[in-house]
Amino acid sequence: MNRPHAEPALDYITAQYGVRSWLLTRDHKRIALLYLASVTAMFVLGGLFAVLIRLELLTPAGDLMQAETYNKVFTMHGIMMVFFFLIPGIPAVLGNFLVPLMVGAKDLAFPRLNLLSWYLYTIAGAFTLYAIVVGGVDTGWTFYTPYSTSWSTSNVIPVAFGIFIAGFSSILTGLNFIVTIHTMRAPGLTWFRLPLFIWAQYATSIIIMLGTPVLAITIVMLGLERGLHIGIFDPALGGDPVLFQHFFWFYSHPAVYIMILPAMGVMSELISTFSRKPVFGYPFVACSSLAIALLGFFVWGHHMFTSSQSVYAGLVFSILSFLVAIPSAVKVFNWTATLYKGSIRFDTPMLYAFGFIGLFTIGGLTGLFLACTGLDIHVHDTYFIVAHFHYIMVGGTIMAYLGGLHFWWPKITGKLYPEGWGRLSALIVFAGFNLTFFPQFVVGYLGMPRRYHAYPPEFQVLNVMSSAGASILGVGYLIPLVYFIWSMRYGRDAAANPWGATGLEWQTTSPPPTENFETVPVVTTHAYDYHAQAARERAAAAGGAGGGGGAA
Amino acid sequence: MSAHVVPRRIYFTVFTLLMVLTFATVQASNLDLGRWALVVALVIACVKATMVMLWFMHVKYSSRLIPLGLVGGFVWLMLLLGIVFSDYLSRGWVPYPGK
Amino acid sequence: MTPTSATSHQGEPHAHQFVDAAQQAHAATLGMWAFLITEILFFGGLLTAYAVYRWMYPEAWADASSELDLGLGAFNTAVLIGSSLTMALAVHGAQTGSRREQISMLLMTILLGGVFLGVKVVEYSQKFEHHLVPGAHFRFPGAEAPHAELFFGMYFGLTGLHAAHMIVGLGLLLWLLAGALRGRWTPDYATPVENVGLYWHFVDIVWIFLFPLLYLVHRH
Amino acid sequence: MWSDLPLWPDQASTSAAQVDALYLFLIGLTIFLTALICGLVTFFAVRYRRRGPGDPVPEAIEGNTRLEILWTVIPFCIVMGLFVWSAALYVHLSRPPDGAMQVNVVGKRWMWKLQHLNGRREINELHVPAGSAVELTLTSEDVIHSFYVPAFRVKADVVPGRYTSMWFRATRPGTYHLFCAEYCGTKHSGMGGSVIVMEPAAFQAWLGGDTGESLVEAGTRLFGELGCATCHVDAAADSPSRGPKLAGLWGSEVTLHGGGTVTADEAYVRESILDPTAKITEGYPGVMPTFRGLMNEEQMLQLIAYVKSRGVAESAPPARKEAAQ
Repeated sequence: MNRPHAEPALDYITAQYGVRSWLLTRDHKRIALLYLASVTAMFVLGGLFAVLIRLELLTPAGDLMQAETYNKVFTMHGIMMVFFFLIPGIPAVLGNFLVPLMVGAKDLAFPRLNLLSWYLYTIAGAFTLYAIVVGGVDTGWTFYTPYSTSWSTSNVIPVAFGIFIAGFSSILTGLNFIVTIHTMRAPGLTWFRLPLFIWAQYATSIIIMLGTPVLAITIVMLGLERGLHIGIFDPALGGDPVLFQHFFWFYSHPAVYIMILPAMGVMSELISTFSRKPVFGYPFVACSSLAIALLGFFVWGHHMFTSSQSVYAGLVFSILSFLVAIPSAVKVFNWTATLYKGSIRFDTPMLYAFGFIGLFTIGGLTGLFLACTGLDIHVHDTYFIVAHFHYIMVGGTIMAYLGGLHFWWPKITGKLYPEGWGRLSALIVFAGFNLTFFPQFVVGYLGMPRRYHAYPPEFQVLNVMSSAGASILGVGYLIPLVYFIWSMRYGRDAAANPWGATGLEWQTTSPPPTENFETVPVVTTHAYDYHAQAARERAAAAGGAGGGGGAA
Repeated sequence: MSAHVVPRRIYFTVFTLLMVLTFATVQASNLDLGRWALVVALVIACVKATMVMLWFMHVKYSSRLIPLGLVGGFVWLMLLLGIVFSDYLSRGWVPYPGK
Repeated sequence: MTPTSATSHQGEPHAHQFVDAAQQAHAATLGMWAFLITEILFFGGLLTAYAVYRWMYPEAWADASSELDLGLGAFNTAVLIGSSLTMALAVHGAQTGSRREQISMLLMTILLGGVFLGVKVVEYSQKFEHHLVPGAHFRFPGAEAPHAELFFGMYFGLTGLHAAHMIVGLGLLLWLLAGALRGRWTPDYATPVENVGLYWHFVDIVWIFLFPLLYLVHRH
Repeated sequence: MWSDLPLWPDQASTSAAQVDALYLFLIGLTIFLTALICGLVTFFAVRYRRRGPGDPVPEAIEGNTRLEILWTVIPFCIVMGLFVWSAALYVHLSRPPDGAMQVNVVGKRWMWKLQHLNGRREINELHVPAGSAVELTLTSEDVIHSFYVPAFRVKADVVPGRYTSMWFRATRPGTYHLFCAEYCGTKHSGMGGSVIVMEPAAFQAWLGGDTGESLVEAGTRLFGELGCATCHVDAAADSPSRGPKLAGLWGSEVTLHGGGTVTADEAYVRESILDPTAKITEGYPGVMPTFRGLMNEEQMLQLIAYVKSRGVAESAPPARKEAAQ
């Protein structure tokens, strides 16, 4: 890199060197990469716990590990994946990188809070890892009382404290996004010209702001109850253990939408770019994100149909749960309609997007089974639930996360990933996923409860299928991990806009300079104007100039 | 910057009213209002909080986004409270075995 | 939220990511409000638990609440409202560029905040002496003891959380005071004072609700 | 070979068929909609694939409000239909029919302790007759458990400090799984057993085979041992007693000191024994001491059975449990 000048400017990666320049950075793009590294580490860890679970369940008898160990393993799998991978995943990695770029700003509104958010995440992760090393926790990721407060002898408090801190990390990210989207949009970038990814991040941030504090205070109550025994959840002192479930799900059900909404935002970008058409029904897709965010707060009781909550409350939660399915369905229909008369390419990100549509459709429709009060009684707390939420979380969120990572990889690193391997791994992930989780629907309806260390022998065949699928899925995840790292060094250089996409992030160089744009972009068209983009490409080809500049 | 400067006189007036309301809420608690005692106490508290927000916190002079967000936050709290109570209050409605 | 770099063409200092100082001030205010909205829900969770148990055990709530010292509670309410007034005046001082007003009013606010916490310490130590702290040593006459323990759990949870916010607020006020002594807060750059003010008033609002909910349950 | 790979659980209760019907409908709906979406995606993807870099940019289609309304309203109608269907089922499942046979269940880490009305005890096994409704009253001595019989499609969480109930009407004799469905600690997966459905005659023989003290007898004995009878005396109507009379109490509306009424049910009786001053009957002094820590959950259920046996309020609907005894 000793070429003297001539090159216009250094990009954000080469702008500074050294560990210090990374650990003290305030550049949202570098923080996104820090998050990418730590989130990936947590995903690998959570994946290893999943491997242990699937190995144990190969045989009906609990012969691989002790029941106590198994309980800790599935608890840690849940905590790692939910709180340290799925919730921060898309917002903190892709969102951090893209929100300022997509709104045409130089950075997020509060860069130091952004860095603080990463440090909080890291400290939270360290607490949780510490708790694992000194013996783990065995309450399940749901921490139901009174087991977690009065009976479990494992390290509940350190882990809960870790999640408490992770909650603040997530609040800071959400706060930053809301303020940035409100105050720092480029000239001409009105709300209904924003990319749908931004709408999704905005809706997600609202959920984070309104829900996460309740989780935080719930953990405080849990800690007070466990540490000082003040009786909040202890029936012996008049407390109600079921109240904990209300609090917990007031956050943790909307948290499902914290996980899936950003994924839906990624989907809109992918579908539009690879069919070169604006997203069908843009205002409906945008508003459905908000509708999901707001309605999603009032359905938490569908986790409690068998919990002894009142029958009437159950019916109210049931009807609201059915209603929240509608905006999700609207999104799926609109994505499908976007493909109509498009110009469709089958690059890796689009394969993941197709996978998302299929798996999310199944995941969403099986959600209807659970909103059905009378049916939920039977399938609640069985593998049917496990299968359903893995279809949403793994089949939805992770598919979109991987699709998005492939899509923006050229922008993030300035390098291309190997397309052939990419498509292959997308197919392997899809196949492995279905083999892993489809049998769990069946074994769930047969009545196999979740969190079982040993199970009756007649469930074995389905469990073996699931474990076999998990090994394929694992391979599918390892391939991108390898070629992404490989491509950072050996990949071909990426152009500014390799996909012919329309977002502002594609109007700057790959990778972008530290302040994102050489001149503040001015926006004059809606988010997905491919004709304008084609005109820009023609102009660039004719003028021979670099692809930078505004979208005038 | 462009923030609205509120005259000191308004601050003192609001302060005086807040003290009066504090006195009133203590006095009201000495009356036998039955179940209305809680309502009176909460109404007074809400009035006081609104006064602090409008003048001390300048909500009266700020952009509309802020009152909107604030109302949203309080509405969300009411919904948390209300929906949790919808469970507790209706638990007794189901004809219980043996009734 | 302090200006770290970049003096733009317009001349007013602002951080590099903003277009101008007005955008920065707007963002900072919005950010503070967004944070305060999360705080509503944070306290709100505990208040919901409070409401559920008050509804379940009204008698225990009335009995246990009468153990609290109403005089001290009312005194503290007045102190905190007073500190809100001085805080508002400190913001006024920053907005009008009066360093004298800033310094004196910040000192007053710190003093009143300190008095509030001091009274809290007195109240807490009384509760310790009277065995009203939940746990092994909890003693309460009558059969409602377990539920009274729940009340005191709520009492310590809510007031403790509030006091923790006060302590954070006092730290912020000291930082503001240091800035005021160096003349950092000017009409062009009053946002930090305004934002700490918002936080302090919010803490006051929390107490405005806690006072009747804890001290005035059932007194006639 | 299919015996190794079951795809459908046993149907052994009247509600199983009803739940399965809803399940089948939903499977049909899922297959139809998934096939529709995936079919359209595949068709569009193939039909409108980009053939080369020179392909023109397709015409931008912004949307179609009529379509949006259509695909909002149709799902809305479908889910409302599902709501009504499932809610009817839910209400049916949560209301035990009159005259159901009573069994008390106490969950304890990690076992189920069950007791029939005549006193017959079981651990981790439940014997029930085919054809008659059985109602379980459940509580827990420690953490939350969940009583789950997949073959009956019923499940209810078992919550400490509270009574929950569930009911079923078994149809086919046989042995079925009983699981704990709510995670309860180390041996959660071992907290199970079986439900044995028997022909009514065989069940009667089994039930009568080993009768100890019946629930009411045990309750009566406890009532005496704990000294309850010193205050709860059923003297002449006008003579004063220190505690409320129990005759005719069950199911009645009790007027409370300080206003309000409460229905005398399991929860009320339990609370009155553990926290006597929480709800004081109008006209009586709140002098009863607490019995917290002096009895376990099973004894509590026996005392409740005794209070029930002292007679049901005249205003209450026709009692159903006396029939079973």
